[in-house]
Amino acid sequence: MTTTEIESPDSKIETFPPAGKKLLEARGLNVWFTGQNGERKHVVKGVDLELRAGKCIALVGESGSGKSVTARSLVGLAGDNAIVAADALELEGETLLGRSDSWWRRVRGSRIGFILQDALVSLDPLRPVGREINEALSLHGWGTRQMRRDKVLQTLTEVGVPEPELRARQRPGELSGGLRQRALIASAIALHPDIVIADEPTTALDVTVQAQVLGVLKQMLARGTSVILISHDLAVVAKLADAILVMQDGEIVEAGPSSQVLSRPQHPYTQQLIDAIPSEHTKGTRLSANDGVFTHQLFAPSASPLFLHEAPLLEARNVVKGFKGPDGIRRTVVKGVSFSLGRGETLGIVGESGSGKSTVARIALSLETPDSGEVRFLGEAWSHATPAEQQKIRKRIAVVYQDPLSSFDPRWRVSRILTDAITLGDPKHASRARNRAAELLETVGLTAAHLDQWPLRMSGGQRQRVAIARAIATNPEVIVLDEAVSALDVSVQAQILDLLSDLQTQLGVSYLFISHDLGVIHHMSDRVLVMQNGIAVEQGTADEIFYNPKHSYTQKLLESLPRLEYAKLRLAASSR
Amino acid sequence: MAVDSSIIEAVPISGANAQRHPAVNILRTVLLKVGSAIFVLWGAVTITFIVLMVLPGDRATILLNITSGQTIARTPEELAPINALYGFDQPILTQYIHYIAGLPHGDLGTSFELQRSVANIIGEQIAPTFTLAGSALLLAWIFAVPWTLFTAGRGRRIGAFGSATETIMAGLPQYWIGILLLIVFAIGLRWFPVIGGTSFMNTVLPTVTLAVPLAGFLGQSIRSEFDRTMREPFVLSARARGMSGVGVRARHVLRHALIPGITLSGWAIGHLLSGTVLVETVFARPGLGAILVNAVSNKDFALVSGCVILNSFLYVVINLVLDLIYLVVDPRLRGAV
Amino acid sequence: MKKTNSASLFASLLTIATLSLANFMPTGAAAATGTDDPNRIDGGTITYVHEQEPPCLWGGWVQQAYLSRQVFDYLVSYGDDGQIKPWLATDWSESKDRKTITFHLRKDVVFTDGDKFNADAVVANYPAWEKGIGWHGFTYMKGFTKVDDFTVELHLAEPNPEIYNILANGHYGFQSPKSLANNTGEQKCLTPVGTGPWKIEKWTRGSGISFVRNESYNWAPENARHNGPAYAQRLEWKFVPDATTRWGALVSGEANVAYQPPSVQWKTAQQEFQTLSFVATGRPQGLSFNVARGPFTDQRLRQAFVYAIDRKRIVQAVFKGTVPYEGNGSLSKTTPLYLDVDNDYPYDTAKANKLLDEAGWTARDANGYRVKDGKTLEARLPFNQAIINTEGATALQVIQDQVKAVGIKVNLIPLTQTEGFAGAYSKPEEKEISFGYWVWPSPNILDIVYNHQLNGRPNGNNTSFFNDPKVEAEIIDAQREADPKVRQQKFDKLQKWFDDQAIAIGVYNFTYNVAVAKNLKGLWQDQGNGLLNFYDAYFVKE
Amino acid sequence: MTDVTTDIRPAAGRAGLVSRLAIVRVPVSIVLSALAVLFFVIAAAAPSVLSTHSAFDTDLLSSLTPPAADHWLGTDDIGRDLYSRIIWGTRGSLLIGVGAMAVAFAGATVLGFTAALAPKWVAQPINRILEILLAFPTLLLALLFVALLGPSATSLLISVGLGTTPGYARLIRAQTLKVKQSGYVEAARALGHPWQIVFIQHIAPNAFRPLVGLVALGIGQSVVWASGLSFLGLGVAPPSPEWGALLEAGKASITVAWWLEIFPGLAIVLVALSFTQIGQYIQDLAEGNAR
Repeated sequence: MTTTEIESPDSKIETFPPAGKKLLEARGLNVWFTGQNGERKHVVKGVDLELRAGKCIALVGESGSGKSVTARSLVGLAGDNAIVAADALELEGETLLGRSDSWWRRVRGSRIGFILQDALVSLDPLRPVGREINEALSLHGWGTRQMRRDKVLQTLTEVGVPEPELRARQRPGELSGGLRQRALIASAIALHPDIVIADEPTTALDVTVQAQVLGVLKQMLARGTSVILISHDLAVVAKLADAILVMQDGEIVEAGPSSQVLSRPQHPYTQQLIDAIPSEHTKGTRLSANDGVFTHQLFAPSASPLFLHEAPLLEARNVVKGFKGPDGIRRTVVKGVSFSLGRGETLGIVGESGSGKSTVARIALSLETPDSGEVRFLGEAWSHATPAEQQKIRKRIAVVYQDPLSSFDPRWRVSRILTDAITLGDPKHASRARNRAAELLETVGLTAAHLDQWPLRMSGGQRQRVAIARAIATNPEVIVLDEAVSALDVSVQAQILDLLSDLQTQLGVSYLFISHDLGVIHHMSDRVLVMQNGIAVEQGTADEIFYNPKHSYTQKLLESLPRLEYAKLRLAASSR
Repeated sequence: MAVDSSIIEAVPISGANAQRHPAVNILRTVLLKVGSAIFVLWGAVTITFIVLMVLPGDRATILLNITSGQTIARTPEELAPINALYGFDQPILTQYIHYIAGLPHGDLGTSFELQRSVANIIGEQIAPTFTLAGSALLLAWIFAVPWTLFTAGRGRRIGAFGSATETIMAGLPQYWIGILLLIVFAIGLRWFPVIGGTSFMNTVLPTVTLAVPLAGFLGQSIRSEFDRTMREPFVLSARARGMSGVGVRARHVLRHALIPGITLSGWAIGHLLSGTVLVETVFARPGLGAILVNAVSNKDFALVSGCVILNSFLYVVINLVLDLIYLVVDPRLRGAV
Repeated sequence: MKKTNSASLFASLLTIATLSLANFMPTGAAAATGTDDPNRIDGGTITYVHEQEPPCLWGGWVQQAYLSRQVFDYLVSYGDDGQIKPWLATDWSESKDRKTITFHLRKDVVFTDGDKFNADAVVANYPAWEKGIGWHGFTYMKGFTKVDDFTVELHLAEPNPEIYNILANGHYGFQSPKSLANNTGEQKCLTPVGTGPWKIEKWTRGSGISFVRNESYNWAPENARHNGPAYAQRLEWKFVPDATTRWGALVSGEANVAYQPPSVQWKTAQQEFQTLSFVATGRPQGLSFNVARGPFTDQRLRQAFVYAIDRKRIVQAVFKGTVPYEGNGSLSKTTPLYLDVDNDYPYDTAKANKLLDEAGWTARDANGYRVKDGKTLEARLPFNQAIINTEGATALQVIQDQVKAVGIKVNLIPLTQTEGFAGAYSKPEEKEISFGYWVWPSPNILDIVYNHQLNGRPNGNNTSFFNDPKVEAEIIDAQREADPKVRQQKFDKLQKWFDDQAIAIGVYNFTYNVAVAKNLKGLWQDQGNGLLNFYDAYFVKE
Repeated sequence: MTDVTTDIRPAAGRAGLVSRLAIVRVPVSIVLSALAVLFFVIAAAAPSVLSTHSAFDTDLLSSLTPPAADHWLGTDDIGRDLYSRIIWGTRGSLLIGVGAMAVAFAGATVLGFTAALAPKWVAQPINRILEILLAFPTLLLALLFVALLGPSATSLLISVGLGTTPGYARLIRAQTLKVKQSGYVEAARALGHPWQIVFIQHIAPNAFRPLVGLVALGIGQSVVWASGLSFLGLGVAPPSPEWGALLEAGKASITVAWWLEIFPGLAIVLVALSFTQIGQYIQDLAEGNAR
């Protein structure tokens, strides 16, 4: 692989010194992990990278690509069972190989800062964040007690935390996602290290919070700090990085200036990654390379596709739901939401965490009964039906969750999971349930060989396919997809989204598609409902919402969304 | 991507939680706790009463036989005066109501076997038992914390060794350790007194005896949480900040690992009577254990019940104290109380 | 005459000794030393480790007598020769009908609370005896009357030749009238006030009792080794239930005197320490067969059972010399008028088998147990763990194993303290064999344990459920016999008869052993009941 | 793409035991523990296979023989072979351990499930009762039951079982509540399964899964517990060589015959240890922590 050279002119580059000094360099970096049984696994294969002062390079790849291990090797924290070797691994000319623990401790935090994802778990949940920042200072013997106290507040202010005195005394759990992520950044940069390694710093954050954090990182860059950004999200990377290194299976498959990699990807894998990102532009197109597989016309749709004058499949009227918190106080989390879902249609519900969208999903499934308002199915009582009536309707409304694994009984293999649903959907099928399960698997792009597998042993994409297979096993008219693709790598997500589209086309099923991801929502939905704090702030067709948002919250959401320069990308794609 | 898995999505964004009325809440909590504590005490006393009533064996007969060293059936003529003296001839319900009615006044009744007020007996015996249980718990902690600190999360070999040691300790029968310690250290090497008593030297061996299995259990529970916490991302964060491995263990991980240990300690104190009975027997040490065993044997209801009340009271109090300790160790819980 | 006439009845664990036995009598240094030992050290603390802790200091249980003996004084005392000696009573005389005894009291005796000891004090104590000693009624005492300030009359319902033994036995001490009238129940239980050589300083339950000497004590019995206050300053009476621990305490020097050292250490104890032993009077530890119902109504079966067990060897192996073998099932070696039948029923399995065959128990089941008419030859043997110690239980296991060889199945049923004291397994239909002992100072123990009725109701002490009015009459006749020689003959005949019938057979004698450190001299066991007397004990220079 | 650490960590989670056992390399300690358990199980099932002498035949001529070729672990004060007595005592001791766990879990299952799943008016009283029982000293519960039933293996078993029931009931309750809220229970409900089916197919088996290890663990602890009661004189009738009774009997001779106290104690420790090891291992497997 080629060594990254940052030469390409970029709009940002003018604010930086023209050619920074070489801060960090790795040549031929290899990492192996030793397993329990002594066997070695090669996880980073001959990676070369180079970071110059004031620059930002990004390592991009999907899970298992080795990007995080690479980053950790740079601070000597690859793990006890890791073997790290390199032709050269240098920090400002000093080698990093074979260094003692005490040497590393002096480097970490003072010369290289390290930021992990999700401060909720990356900061000690039992301690106030101020103490964590203070610790970074005291560990390196910085200043007096009073000086450190001031420095903590100063650093918090630096990363844009308001009321730093108050926040310093609070624990991560008491802070909002954005504030605690900034506190985490503060703890890593308190001593102003020249280099900051940020490992998925915005993952798991709401889009508006993500925008804030990216802003903080941008400011750091502006102050001359060099950044190594690790991310799976090309759009995030595009906002910051001067150069991008794309990793796949431990190797760097493509490296180059950001604009070049994003607009003229050379490697098919890079191309594939870019294509897989759903957005308003991809609506109605396939995201993944593979064709829709649909070998079995398993069943006729339960009703012919369109009865124009029938009642909506699912109709929620002014639904309200509250819960009692652990402190005994009741909080209303859904405040009068109404929607309707027609046959063959996809209704997207988008919102940030805490917006009440998952509760809406549970109410739509009649797993919760609304405090007031009701949900009707084809005009019949559903949320307030008797258990016996509900039992009948349940087979016609299926669900796919974000985490399929937790929705499978850990004692069951794929075959049992599917036959259970098949038999329940139609007891007549019991005798040939296994055959039907195999057919279902083929429908969702798996094979009969997967029948005897444990879900735990499958990849995330495969598990989600099994979950979808289970959802369609009862031949439902509605499928509720609750963040169904949020936990997947982008290329897998693309495949699953394509699969869902195919299924909808062929089965005429309706989707209630719940996601925090605006791109996915736009890609999938016919109509969209935007939720904030339990209220449906805006509802309309997908294009109305995305191109002409009325509500200020919707507008804010869309502004926060990092996007690639799609026009450029499309151009590149067409010129290929 | 974190989408709330919890049903309650309305997580308070800041720590302010302004809408609550602390005073009302605290009062409500206190009343609830006190109420349930009284209920638990009442229930324990009632169960004790019922079981002792159902227990075969006539109390007057036992009293007559035990004071004359005999094991024979007694005639009604012999029993009548005893029954009248201690009120055993009254209807069971009357006896029960009489006893319960005395409790709110602090009247725990009188032990018919020992001819003394139960409150006095317990008052006299509680100190040695508490000393023993308390020091055993302390010793168990003193052993378990460094032991876990140095053997947990340090690779499989050391971990397995540490954990095996704990398992063995946890599996040792207390009285057996007690006998062996007594034989070796008191009778053989004469480092400690043989005759039971309540002085410091007298307390060492019983404490060790009681502490060994406890340390084993404590170590096990601390270790598993320790191992789990070592895999938390904030450990990596702290290391990346420049903290040493030992520092992370002692200053971050340990605190998390202590939480199950605290729970276990509460359980251990709550069961101190059970634990000390055998040890007190082996070391001929004064304390509630031997008193309790004897009282059960003689159907001395007031005394058994006194011990039960003490133990239940302790259990309730310990649980309250634990709730407070949790708040100190794990401030996340503060919002929820 | 009433049939209960001569029976002093109800055995508590009170003891008397008359005969000297080679290994079980104190021969040694402890008892025989005089008062003016040049090496004697004044003062010091004697630590004694005892086994069981009674609920109260005073009462009808022998565990209480051990303690009471230290703080109370008695009308009369046992002499070393078994004769009754004056103590608080200087002399006494009996009326012609032997039902009234006049005691003349010492005039210089003062209770430790300052109360005076006199006739009024004696009279005032009687109600406490009546109420506090469970078996008091069987002593035939009716009450005291005051003759003058220092003379009292004791009235008896029946003549009772053993009344002096009873008055000397540790239970019948005197408490100050003031304390009896004014003290709380708890005080009377824990710190009764007597005239004795020791005062109770503190009782820590579960640990022990601290005694301090009574400095004004000057009324020791005639058979004491000195008069005046006790030699030692303090007496620490510790309760240590475990024999090994008691032994350890003695060996390590923490204790000066240890009660019942472990059998396995008895030889060492005899070599390295002083030892005192006392064989209890009354009935020995023995097996009583249920002759009212079940297989052992057949004499041949009872005899076969006895032939099948090697009693001598069992006692030797299990107790290792701490207790003597006892063949007589009715009286122990130290009881007056004891008949030695140790050589009857030698271990002889052939004879046992023959007797069983003759009795028709010829068939055997799969486990080798004898069967007759479809019923297995089986016997239930309940025993109270609070009374039979571990070694006793071990002896029972050997017996169980040995009779198995001749085809008898014994089921051992251990009873908890609750069950035992609540009188479980005390009915004829509940057991075939009983195991236990009675401490009693007189041969009329036969009346207590073989009389089928007591006050018109079944006699609970009759564990063999024996019922033969003719034999009962003979027992009473023997007890009332005035001529000692004829009385001996009559009791010999009765003992022989019970032995031949094998209604009850002996196994071993209940024996009270103590080991004493070599630097403690002058400690003696009361030769009437084995109670330790710490009053004369003193330390010597080494 | 959620957790950056997943790519270096083995996937934690769940899978069937069988498949896990097949792929997981079983640690040496577990193999040894399993061998020990096997040994004791054989001893319990067919003691004559392992014993060298009769456990009950007394031999007054060879009392208190130290361990030697003839008597591997020595003899007791009436000449019975200690090794054989320990072997023959296994059945009683293990029966008490296993039986006590059976009693405890039977009671705890009913109470725990009811407390977790029943309507409030049923669950609340049960929760209260559990709370009262938890406040009760365990040993006292056991003492009361032995006093009630008389000393025997059965009453030891029931006493220890009932004494430990409340603790397990609370665990089962907590576990059930956790499973009740799990994704697969919701998925099964959403699929349209009625409650009974969801309970039988999902809640009950999964609530029990992590407790499987606890059962093994509890067997060892119960043996220790029961031997403690024997030690207090509330044990099995002689001449039964139940281990607690052996310890009790050996105590008197310990100063001259250490083997009488050491070996039965070691047997108890070994059982407790091996069952605990296996219990923890099973628990780890069930919770997916085994590597």
